[in-house]
Amino acid sequence: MPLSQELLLEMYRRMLRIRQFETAASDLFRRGQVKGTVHPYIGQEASGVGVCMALNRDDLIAGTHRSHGHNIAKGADTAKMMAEILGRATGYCQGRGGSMHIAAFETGSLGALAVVGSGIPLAVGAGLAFKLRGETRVAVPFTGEGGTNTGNWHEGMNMAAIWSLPVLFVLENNHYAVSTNVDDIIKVKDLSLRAQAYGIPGVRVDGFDVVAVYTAAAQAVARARSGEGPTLLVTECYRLEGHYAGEPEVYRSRDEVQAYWQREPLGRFRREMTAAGTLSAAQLDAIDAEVEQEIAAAVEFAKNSPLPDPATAMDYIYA
Amino acid sequence: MPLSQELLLEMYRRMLRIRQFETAASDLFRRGQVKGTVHPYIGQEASGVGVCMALNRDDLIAGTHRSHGHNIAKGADTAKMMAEILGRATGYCQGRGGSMHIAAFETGSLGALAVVGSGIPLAVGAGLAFKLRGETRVAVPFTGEGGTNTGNWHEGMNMAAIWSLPVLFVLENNHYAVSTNVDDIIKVKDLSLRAQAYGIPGVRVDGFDVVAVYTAAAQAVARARSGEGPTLLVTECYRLEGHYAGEPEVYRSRDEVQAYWQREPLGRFRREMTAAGTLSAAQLDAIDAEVEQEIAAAVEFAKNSPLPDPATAMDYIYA
Amino acid sequence: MAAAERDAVSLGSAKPTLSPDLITQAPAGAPAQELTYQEAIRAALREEMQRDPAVFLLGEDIGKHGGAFGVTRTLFDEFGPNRVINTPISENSIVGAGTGAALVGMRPVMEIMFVDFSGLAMDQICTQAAKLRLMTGGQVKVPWVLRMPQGGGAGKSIAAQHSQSLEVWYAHIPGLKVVLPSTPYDAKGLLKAAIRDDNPVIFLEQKFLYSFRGHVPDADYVVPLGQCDVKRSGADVTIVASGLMVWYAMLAAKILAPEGIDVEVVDVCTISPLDRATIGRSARKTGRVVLVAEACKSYGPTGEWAMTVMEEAFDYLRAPVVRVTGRDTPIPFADSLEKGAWPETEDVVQAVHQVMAW
Amino acid sequence: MAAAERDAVSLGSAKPTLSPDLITQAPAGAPAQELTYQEAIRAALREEMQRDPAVFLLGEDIGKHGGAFGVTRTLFDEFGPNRVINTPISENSIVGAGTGAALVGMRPVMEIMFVDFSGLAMDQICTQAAKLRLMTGGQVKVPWVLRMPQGGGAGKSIAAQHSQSLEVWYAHIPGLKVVLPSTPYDAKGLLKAAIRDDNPVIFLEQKFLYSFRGHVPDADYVVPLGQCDVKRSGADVTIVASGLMVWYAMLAAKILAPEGIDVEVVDVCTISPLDRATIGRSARKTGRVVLVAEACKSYGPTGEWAMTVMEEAFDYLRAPVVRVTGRDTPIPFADSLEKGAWPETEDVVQAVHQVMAW
Ligand SMILES: Cc1ncc(C[n+]2csc(CCOP(=O)(O)OP(=O)(O)O)c2C)c(N)n1
Ligand SMILES: Cc1ncc(C[n+]2csc(CCOP(=O)(O)OP(=O)(O)O)c2C)c(N)n1
Ligand SMILES: [Mg+2]
Ligand SMILES: [Mg+2]
Repeated sequence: MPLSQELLLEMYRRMLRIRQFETAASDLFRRGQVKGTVHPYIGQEASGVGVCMALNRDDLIAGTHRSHGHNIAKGADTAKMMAEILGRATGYCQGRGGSMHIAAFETGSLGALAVVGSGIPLAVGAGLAFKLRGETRVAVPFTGEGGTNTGNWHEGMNMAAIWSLPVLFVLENNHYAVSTNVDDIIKVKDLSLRAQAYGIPGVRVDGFDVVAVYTAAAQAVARARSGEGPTLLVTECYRLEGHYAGEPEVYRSRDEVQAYWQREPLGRFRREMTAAGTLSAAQLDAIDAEVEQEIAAAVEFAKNSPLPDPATAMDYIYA
Repeated sequence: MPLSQELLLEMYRRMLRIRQFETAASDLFRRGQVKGTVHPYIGQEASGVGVCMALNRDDLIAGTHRSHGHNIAKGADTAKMMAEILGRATGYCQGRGGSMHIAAFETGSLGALAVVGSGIPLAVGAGLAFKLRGETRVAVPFTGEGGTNTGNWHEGMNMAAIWSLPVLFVLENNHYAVSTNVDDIIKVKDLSLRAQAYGIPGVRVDGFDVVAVYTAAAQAVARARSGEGPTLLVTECYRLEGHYAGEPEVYRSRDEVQAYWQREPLGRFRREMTAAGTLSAAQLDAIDAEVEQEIAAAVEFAKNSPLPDPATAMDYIYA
Repeated sequence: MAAAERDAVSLGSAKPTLSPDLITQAPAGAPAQELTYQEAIRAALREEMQRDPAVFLLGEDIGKHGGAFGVTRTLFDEFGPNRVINTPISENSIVGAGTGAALVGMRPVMEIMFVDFSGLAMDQICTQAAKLRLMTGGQVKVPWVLRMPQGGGAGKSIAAQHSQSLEVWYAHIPGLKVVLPSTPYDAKGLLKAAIRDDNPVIFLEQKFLYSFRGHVPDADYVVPLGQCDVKRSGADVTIVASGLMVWYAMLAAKILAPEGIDVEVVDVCTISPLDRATIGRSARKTGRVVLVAEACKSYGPTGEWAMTVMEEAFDYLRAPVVRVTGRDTPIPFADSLEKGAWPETEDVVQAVHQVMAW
Repeated sequence: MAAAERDAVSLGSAKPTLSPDLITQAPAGAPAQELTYQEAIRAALREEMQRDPAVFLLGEDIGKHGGAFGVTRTLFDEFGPNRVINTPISENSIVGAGTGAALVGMRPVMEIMFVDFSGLAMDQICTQAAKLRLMTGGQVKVPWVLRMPQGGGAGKSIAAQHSQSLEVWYAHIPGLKVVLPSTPYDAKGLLKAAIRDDNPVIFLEQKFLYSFRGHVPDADYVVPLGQCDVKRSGADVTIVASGLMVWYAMLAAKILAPEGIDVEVVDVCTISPLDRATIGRSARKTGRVVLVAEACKSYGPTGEWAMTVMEEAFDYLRAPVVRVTGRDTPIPFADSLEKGAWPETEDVVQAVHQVMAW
């Protein structure tokens, strides 16, 4: 059955929030106002939003070094997120985490871990707890294609499979791990094949098509909730920006990147939805304006927020 | 083409050496003359011998905690091995390694590592060196089915696959990891399926049939030597003894073990070879006598060998 | 592995000098029973599992088999497969799964068969679990316990990959607590405290001690984390030790008493956070300090203890702090080489003579 | 990651007080050029790869991209894909593969992007490579080098999983050698020595130092492993330090000189095996010792150094050894919190005043 206008509009809103948030964050980073590093999610918006719109608030996602988008897709507040990236006391992690560890537990996160692959067993453990307690919640670890070569990925897939845990493994193939192309580190072209080693279903979808991602995710989530176990969902997308904001990208051609820009998920969504008459340009324009304001306000909020008080430096080391 | 009598007799000799060696070692252990632990290879003789007879002396095997059999199959001297197990200065590792780390480098070993899965990347690295230097040697890591759930296994399979290294991954499915049955920790029934995740061939053979193992291994080795890359070879066998000598085995029934004893590789080999008239009982009886003497002599040699001199305690920590 | 255990048992009893009466802790009068260190750990697990449904066990072969050293034996039959869970051989993910379960309200107690294998799980232990609370600005806590047998003892002969003492790897990482009990009484009380603690706790069990016996009260009790325990009070010299070394220290004290040397023994049963005050107090009292650790010498626990004495009692020192430690070597298999790799009671006695003679 | 690098560069130069002239090592007269610490490491790699065909590089994104901090930049173009090999994200297996290659005669130099990720490779580093030679009774050796950037420096802001200093994890394991150079001269000379050494060597690179400049001789030279280097000789107080902390120590010495306090600076550029003699000699000379390490305080390197002073120079001490270390905390992201997590030059100056005033 077709998706409701409301749902479609919310998908667009969250994808746009991600795009605008990343653009603003990268900009602040280039101007030296963000310390450390920023890993933009641009090009993958449909993947995170398609998956997270298929989840409930109390389902949990495990993030990575590139999880601004995952948090926003799950419903996180962009102001508290921008504040975190600027290292402010008002950020989700009170400035302790920054861009790489940004995690909004109030909207259903298990944390964002910057060691590639390390979030996977956390999601498996959460799924185990859900099953032991007879809850119908689902745990969703996000991993890049580079992350599937870590031992964590293999161990986690196997554990979830043998215990048939309510886990949806989302493998976002954005084609690069820093400078390394997927074809240089994985021999199989269809990454969903890797599910066969564990005897679980592997599904592959166009990661630029938010509706396709949502539909596939919804099926896998239903399967998990009904106790049938984990699924591997591969979303084929692309990292349209450098590995981190300002990264030189010596390893790929501008043409390659340009070609993918033609397929970026927001423009495509607008084209398809308006062409089919499912949504009107006016509806989408309204969201454009709304989100532009929201992100501008988030930046203001962050900039005007205080830094953490040095007197609190020893807080939160032990519970 | 049929295998030569000479080759078949050598297969029998090595399988029997393993059987007798393990029996003697377990016996010494029960009588408290071997310290630490002994992990018998009984039930898997055809797997190790079938694989190693397909290798050259300068091909290298990476062992595990259960590698008495792998070393003997590769041609190691049983006297130096027994001496090692008794912690004598005349042992392969001068008494420093003992049963779990016994490794005969002179006959083509990369070491025996007792951390499950840890030997795999070593073999991958040796294979990488062979390829970089344009050598046609092959590296062969042995792993149990339990070991295939380690991160090492996944990472190593993937590396060998993407670089098409001359590595033969031997997965010995003896059905148990300590007390844990394979069906409780791996969902797929055919473990050779796991090769598909890496885009390499997976082959499954009867691990009680030394000729079948040899034939499959020889093909995979030829493939590796000719630069076509790694193969996963699954040998279906069974751990006929406890995880270690004297282990209580509370997790499986005597009947199950008895049933598998009916299929044990040495009796089967003798039956088939004599029935087909390929080998005569007399030829095999001669080897029985020869090996019995050899192992008795090995035990004598070991018992009469000196313990390492405490004055040498700080040797071999640094090169 | 249980072979190692069997050795421990036989050797434990074959070493009459290390008799249970060297240390008595159970309050006189109160109902108690004599348990081994291994039984005391099992009792703590059972009682905490009965008390709190959020507590469950995760590890390799901990079900019917009872784990590498039989510690969890009978618990599978008592609590079933949802409370005692056998895992694949995936150390890093066992710990990671424990962390994930802890993040959603469970209190997992995990077992890694030998601390030596924890090298595979260092990322989840030290880089994830230990840091999650701070990285998230206190949004979460990670209440788990990771049980790991470690160390050796004369004649264990399980060689380089099954014999290490690695408390320092974990004690150096803020966010973790590290415990190493020396007696059945402490083992039970500290494990209960660890399970009730809201932080990730590394619970190290000295393998040779599994067969050691001691009186353990029937009543529910905890031994608080973060404190050293003065196992023997004395006036002349302080021996700071942990795990099996505490027994060597107590035995040394007994051997030295007739010579008129009155030894105080400080048991660092919580390695981290370190109770510096108790070490300092004792050092100021005696002015002479011997440090004893089973771990390798260089960059081992004795360094931190020595610095603590320096910071807390420098002006009171009448002799340099002397240490007795494991040798800087991977543990060799052969008896004749292994023997010298670990401290012996005689080494402790000699060290005390050394500081007394200064 | 290169973002962190960029910070290092800008901040490095924005800290004029830490100027190259604080340390001069290149023999006067001999032809030399000014290189950064990063360039000196690259030069060592290039020269050793030219000298010995068995040397090759293994790591993530070390090819065209040049690695997380650009250290291997240009080497891929110069030596090609058989000498500079990009790997999948598989840290434990990168090290394990290096060990396997070393066992058959290669001399791999591996890179792990941040020492923080080495928790994933501890098994291959500490439980396999470090122990293989002993376990096999000397049948083999494992000649490899593992390069790992570590540490921070004010304003790096890459938070808890990219900022640690973990030399102790490795220094505690016999069979490994652990190096942490403080200058371009030492970085080049020590790396060449490490590559030519027949043992597994952990080569730690302090990230904040990558942009630091110094004169490096054109001629081939090595700085031998296993020795401390007296970077400044003085009569009144000894500062024992390593890595970035050596610069703080040198700066402190400069600040204190006008006060008439003559500081000796001992650079522990090889963390393990520790050169106890040099530390002892200096401590006996000055009788006052300050220890400075970037790593967390508890169970960090300063403990072992303090014990060494105790063993080598107790009778000569005129004040307790004082240490300046990183805080016992996971590194927080925010500037305002991160600042206090690491030692600053001022802390070193204050510690010297403290021991002088005793
Ligand atoms: C275990 C580990 N190794 C290396 C790194 C450095 N690193 C950060 S992101 C990254 C690439 C990850 O690629 P992928 O999993 O595809 O995620 P993406 O960056 O494409 O989102 C690497 C190697 C890390 N953070 N963790
Ligand atoms: C990483 C690791 N975890 C646990 C152990 C303890 N252990 C020793 S052997 C073994 C079972 C291994 O099973 P498998 O790989 O099937 O080999 P098998 O014993 O059957 O030959 C275990 C868990 C270990 N040695 N290493
Ligand atoms: Mg990617
Ligand atoms: Mg098995």
